[in-house]
Amino acid sequence: MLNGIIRRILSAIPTLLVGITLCFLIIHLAPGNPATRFLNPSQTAATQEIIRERFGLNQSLPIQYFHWLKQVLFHFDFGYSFYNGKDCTEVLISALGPTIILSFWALVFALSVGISLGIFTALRADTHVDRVINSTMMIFLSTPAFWLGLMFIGLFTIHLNWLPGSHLHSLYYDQLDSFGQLLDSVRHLILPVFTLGLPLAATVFKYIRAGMIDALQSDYTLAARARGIRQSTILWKYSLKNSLLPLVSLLGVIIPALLSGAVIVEVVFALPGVGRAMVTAVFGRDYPILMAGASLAFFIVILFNIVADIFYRILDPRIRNSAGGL
Amino acid sequence: MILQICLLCLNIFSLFSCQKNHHGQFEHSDLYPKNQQIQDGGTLVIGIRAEPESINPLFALSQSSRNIIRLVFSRLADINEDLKGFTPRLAKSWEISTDNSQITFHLRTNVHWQDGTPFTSKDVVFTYQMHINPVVAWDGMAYKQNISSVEAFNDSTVVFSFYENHRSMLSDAVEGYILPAHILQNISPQNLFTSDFNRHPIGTGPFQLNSWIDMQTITLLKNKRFYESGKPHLDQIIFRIIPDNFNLLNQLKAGEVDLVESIYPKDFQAIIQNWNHGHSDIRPISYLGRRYDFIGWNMIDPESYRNSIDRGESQDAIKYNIQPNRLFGSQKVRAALTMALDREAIMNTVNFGMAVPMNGPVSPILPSYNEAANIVWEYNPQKALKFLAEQGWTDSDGDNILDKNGIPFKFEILTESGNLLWEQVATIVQAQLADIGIQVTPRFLEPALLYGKLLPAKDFDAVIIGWSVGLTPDFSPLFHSSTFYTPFHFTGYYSREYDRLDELAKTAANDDMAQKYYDKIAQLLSNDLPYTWLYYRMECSAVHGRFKDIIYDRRGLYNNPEDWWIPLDERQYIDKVFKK
Amino acid sequence: MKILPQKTQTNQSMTSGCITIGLVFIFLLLGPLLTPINHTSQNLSASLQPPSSSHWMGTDYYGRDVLARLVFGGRITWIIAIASTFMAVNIGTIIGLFSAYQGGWIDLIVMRLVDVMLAFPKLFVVLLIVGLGASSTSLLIWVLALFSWMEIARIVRSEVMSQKNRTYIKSVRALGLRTPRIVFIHILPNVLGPVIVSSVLLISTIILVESSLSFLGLGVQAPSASWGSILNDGRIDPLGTWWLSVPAGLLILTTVIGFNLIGNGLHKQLDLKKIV
Amino acid sequence: MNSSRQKQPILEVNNLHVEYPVNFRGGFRRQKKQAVNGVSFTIFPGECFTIVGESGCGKSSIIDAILGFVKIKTGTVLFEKQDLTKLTPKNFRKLRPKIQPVFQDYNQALNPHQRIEDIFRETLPKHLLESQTDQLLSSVGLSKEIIRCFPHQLSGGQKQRVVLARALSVNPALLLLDEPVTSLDMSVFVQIVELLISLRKTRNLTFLLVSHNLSIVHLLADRVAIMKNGQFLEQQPLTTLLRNPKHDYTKNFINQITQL
Repeated sequence: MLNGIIRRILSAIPTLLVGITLCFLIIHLAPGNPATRFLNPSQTAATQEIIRERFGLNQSLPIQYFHWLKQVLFHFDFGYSFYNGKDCTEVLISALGPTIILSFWALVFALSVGISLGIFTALRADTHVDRVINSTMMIFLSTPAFWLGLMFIGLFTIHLNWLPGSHLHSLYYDQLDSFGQLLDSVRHLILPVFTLGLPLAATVFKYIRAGMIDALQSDYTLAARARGIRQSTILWKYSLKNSLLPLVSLLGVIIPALLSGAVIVEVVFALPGVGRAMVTAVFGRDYPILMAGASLAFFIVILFNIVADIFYRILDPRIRNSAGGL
Repeated sequence: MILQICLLCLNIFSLFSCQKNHHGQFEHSDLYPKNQQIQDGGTLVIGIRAEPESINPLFALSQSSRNIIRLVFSRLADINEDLKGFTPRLAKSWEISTDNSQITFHLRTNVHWQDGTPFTSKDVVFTYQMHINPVVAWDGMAYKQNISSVEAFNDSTVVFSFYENHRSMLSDAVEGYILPAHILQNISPQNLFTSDFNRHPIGTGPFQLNSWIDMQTITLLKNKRFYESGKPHLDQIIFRIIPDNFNLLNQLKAGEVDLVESIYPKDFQAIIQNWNHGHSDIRPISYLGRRYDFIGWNMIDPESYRNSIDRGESQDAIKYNIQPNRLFGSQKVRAALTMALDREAIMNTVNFGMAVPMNGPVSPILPSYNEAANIVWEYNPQKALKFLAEQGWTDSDGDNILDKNGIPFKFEILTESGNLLWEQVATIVQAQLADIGIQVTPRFLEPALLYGKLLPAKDFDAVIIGWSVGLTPDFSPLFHSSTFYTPFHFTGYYSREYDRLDELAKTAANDDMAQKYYDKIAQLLSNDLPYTWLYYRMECSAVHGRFKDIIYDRRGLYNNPEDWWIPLDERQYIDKVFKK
Repeated sequence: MKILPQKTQTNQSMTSGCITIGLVFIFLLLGPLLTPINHTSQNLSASLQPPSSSHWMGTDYYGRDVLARLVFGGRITWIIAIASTFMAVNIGTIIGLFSAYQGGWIDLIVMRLVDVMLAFPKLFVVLLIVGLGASSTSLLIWVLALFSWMEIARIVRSEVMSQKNRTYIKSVRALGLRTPRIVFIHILPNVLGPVIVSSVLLISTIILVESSLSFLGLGVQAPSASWGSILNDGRIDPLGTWWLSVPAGLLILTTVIGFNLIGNGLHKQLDLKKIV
Repeated sequence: MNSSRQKQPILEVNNLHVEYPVNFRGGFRRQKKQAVNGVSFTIFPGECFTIVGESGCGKSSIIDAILGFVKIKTGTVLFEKQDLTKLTPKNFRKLRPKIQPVFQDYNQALNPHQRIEDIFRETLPKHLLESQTDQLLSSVGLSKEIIRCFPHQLSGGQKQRVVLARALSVNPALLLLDEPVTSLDMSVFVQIVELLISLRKTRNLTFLLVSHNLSIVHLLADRVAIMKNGQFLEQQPLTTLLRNPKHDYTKNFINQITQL
């Protein structure tokens, strides 16, 4: 078991390396020079060279790459931002917080809404309620996230003035008591979490509903029913367990989707997350931040793939017990 | 991104007067009735679109960084509204030696850095050393080229010595914010760009940094040690970073943000409407700013330029022997293109009235501006066609596109992607030139790409961009032949007449003489048309009405932040909620 | 051809999807009849007019007719989505077939590559490339295709893997047929079903990614237009200039829903478990 | 049968070892499973050699190994004196029509997207297509109406007849029958077995039959090998085996037949 997990983790390392190398090439081979930002009319060639040297851009690409890799692997040092000279690790760690909070709650929201509505509608397949919920979910699945976000802000922030439409906290957050702070954070999170979570909830819903309907019509469920086992037991022990399984592997798909979605949501709602840091870095050609962000995104996605794999193996008896499995 | 043009020389003795500016209605200061008692306290929330890169005067480039630096740091002296005199800041007074080779500054003795260390002449000398250090690569290094040395006479006296007697000596000397020697001398210049100081600055300005939450807020608190007693009046200034324009404006409307700069003209119109009808407390503020937009024509042939560079020809040989551009090498063609554009319609469409026409190189905020000196190419498509026909461009094959020797009149016009105004201009230019049979393809490039194509390589046909100007006229980085290879001289313009006038204007004994040459320069350039000037923009800002005594003019909005205040009866929740 | 189980009669999802897409398609095809105004003709004095009888959907900054632009932009959106899906499907199918049929090390390496590319959050990396390279419509199509083929490749591979060991493939191999013939004549038609389903769904995804890019200012660049970029024109003031943001948003929504419905319908209809 | 001993063997399998990699997700190292563990036998023209054993004992792997669908670890497979394991893929492909398999699962044995007529179009020469197809179909007892059908429109017995016709279309010398009738119902079973017997006579075919179903073994086999865990327990002519089984395992099998 442990052996298998270690092997799975080791096998992810080449994936990670190839991915990071690809990122490096994409970023560094793209046309345009980050040092043009610092141009000014009196700038001499010598000054331009100094600025290039400051960023290590005067070296050849392979040297830049191996230097970068060495720093990352041995010192966990992603270098300094071209834009503001900040330590990339610091930038990302501080940006990771909001992204994690946002993604976590969006995931919780998506799973709870998706699973409960999925079960609810599967039990009422082909009724009016099912059709209404199904179509609503279809709409959320098909809405561009930014448009949803803008419409939410328009409705709930501007029109109704119920919820704030930007940032993580109010300006006077520090002046509030602890309950007030909690309330303040929750109010700020509602719209972004909805915006990010609704399309995901729709995805989860789709899988659960289909899985549940399949499971409810399957021979083992029918056989269980014939044996007189209680409906609720059938539902929880037989159907749900089997329809949750694909969800675990869906996790590997959801995480990249979450990160992509977070980019948009963070820009629309002015949240200080990784996505926004990356958008800023793309426009400012901030190579170190781009590299650090891409590596981080990569790492997270692969990590979750491994976790999903391991869970899958633990949960699925077919894999668990097969020869050579875990 | 708008690139900065430095103030290479400053007209201290100019004959400028306020009445001379016929756009006076845009430049006014809204002073609160003086009989009111000024009350301390309150919070100002400023909404900005992007996170400032650094609060270190040596590295700040963006407008929001510069604004924060204005609040945290001080200079020796600040320029006055008349662009003539200077208001003393860290320097109490100064005198110029009789031979015009030295300026002696007498510093204030009651100034402390925000960490409590006293400010002395050592800081001024250290700052100068940082400014001229090539490793630091300060973007204002050119100001200090004429300074031969800076020496401390004693703790409160500094002597600046100059190589040549220029009219700009004083402004060159006071340019740049003074840095704390006692902190920065411990950091090697190589590591300065990544040092912690950039995010935790210590200055002598009216406000000091309290906290900086990444991509969210930067909080400045009143500097209790500020050298002007009783100031500043506000308790704190918070910069709130809101990248999405929709969100930013709504927070302004909702009163969560008090001050926003660079508002899109269309949104600004709505703010004016609401203010005029008394629907809102958001006061629109507009003044002639520093920015103008233009179309730059590439006057040389990019390919022959590239080939000459590749052949390693001497710089002079290239300059004199370069082939003119097949399209824009001719002045008549450039004039025709200028006349084919309804520049007034362009100006009004993209700026919603928040701009003034511009026809020549001198910006309207400068004392040396003289509208009459420019040659104005009015909108006249017929005449444009005539000019083009004279140059051999006619529609001989009837495909509605002009051609000459079988080559159609087609070109690409570049501009920066993400700059809404320029993208709009490009779209309109395309449509208007299509009307006279010229096929234009707009291409929107990301800044690093655009400036990479333009500034070193001169590899383009035409471009729509803008400059941000300094408070003195200086066009040599743009048009003088000595700057042919520096980045900003991208049109490849070369004229001996211009070189002569430029040098005469710089070395003129007094401003009267200089004015004569500036008029000639304006006439020459507005005739030669290396640029087609489109319009000069007005800055559109808005601030909540409760803030009083904000002086805004052509210098900008941050002229007297230490004087801003809020009357007690207009205070809001945000002004009271913060515990001291 | 009746390889499908008899489930065709009651496939609501398919029907409503086809109707939706059909309506949008007719709108794009016959749109120019609705408005005589050219989508490029500017009228600077009639800028940002709300809907009226002369301009049913109002005008944009340059006084251009928004309805005409929606038709024109919609065509671009569709072209981008369909072209990059087409390319992605081709790339994915060929790589999937090749990888599965070759097996061994090649398969291992190709599948690692697929893992790597799937691990990229799509918007992230498209953002990176489109942002760093100059954005043009053809680059956009290429990049979208290059980062969308992996799922197709995976599906094709796993289908081929399962088909490859079926006895009919063994049988035709035993007949002495050449490998390309086996792959293209015998295997490919049997894996097309799931490929069609996922490529229809891919069209939706690509429309969403393209509009997100346009929102970030990196998608289709003016003077060309897509629904995403028209929506982005209205982004400065989404409520004030609702005639720019709302119809474009709704059209994106409708199209994506339509393709999703068709995809779901096909999925049901081609219920592939029952074919073999 | 005795006479066949003097002939050259058509197929000679010596000390065959086959192992399968066991795939598991994500890992680089693969574990191996021994499927065939040192099997040798010889088949002479015209004879029906039968391998009997429980499912999973490795019978089908022998067929896959002869057809070159699995990698042989050690051992040789000589077909008409040619070592199949040493042939280049191209030469192997040329030789393939001589050896044709018939598999158990008739549902999977036909391409669901191919009409019956198209199956024959792949191997038969164009000018003879129609006549030969007719002839083949009638030789397996099918009417020619079915040629426009897709496989899912045929019954199980019809499918298996089509499979046989397809195999015969390339004029094979050796048919590898892997449980050819096991999935068919009883009446069809008998028809197909009768068809096999008659085809063997008319076309002078050699059979390698693999089955765990002893009725068909009884009807078809000349010699029988009993297989367990990848190895042959014993190899005897059918009559000898029935009279004098050596292993207990074999006895159990034979008891089953007598009970039938």
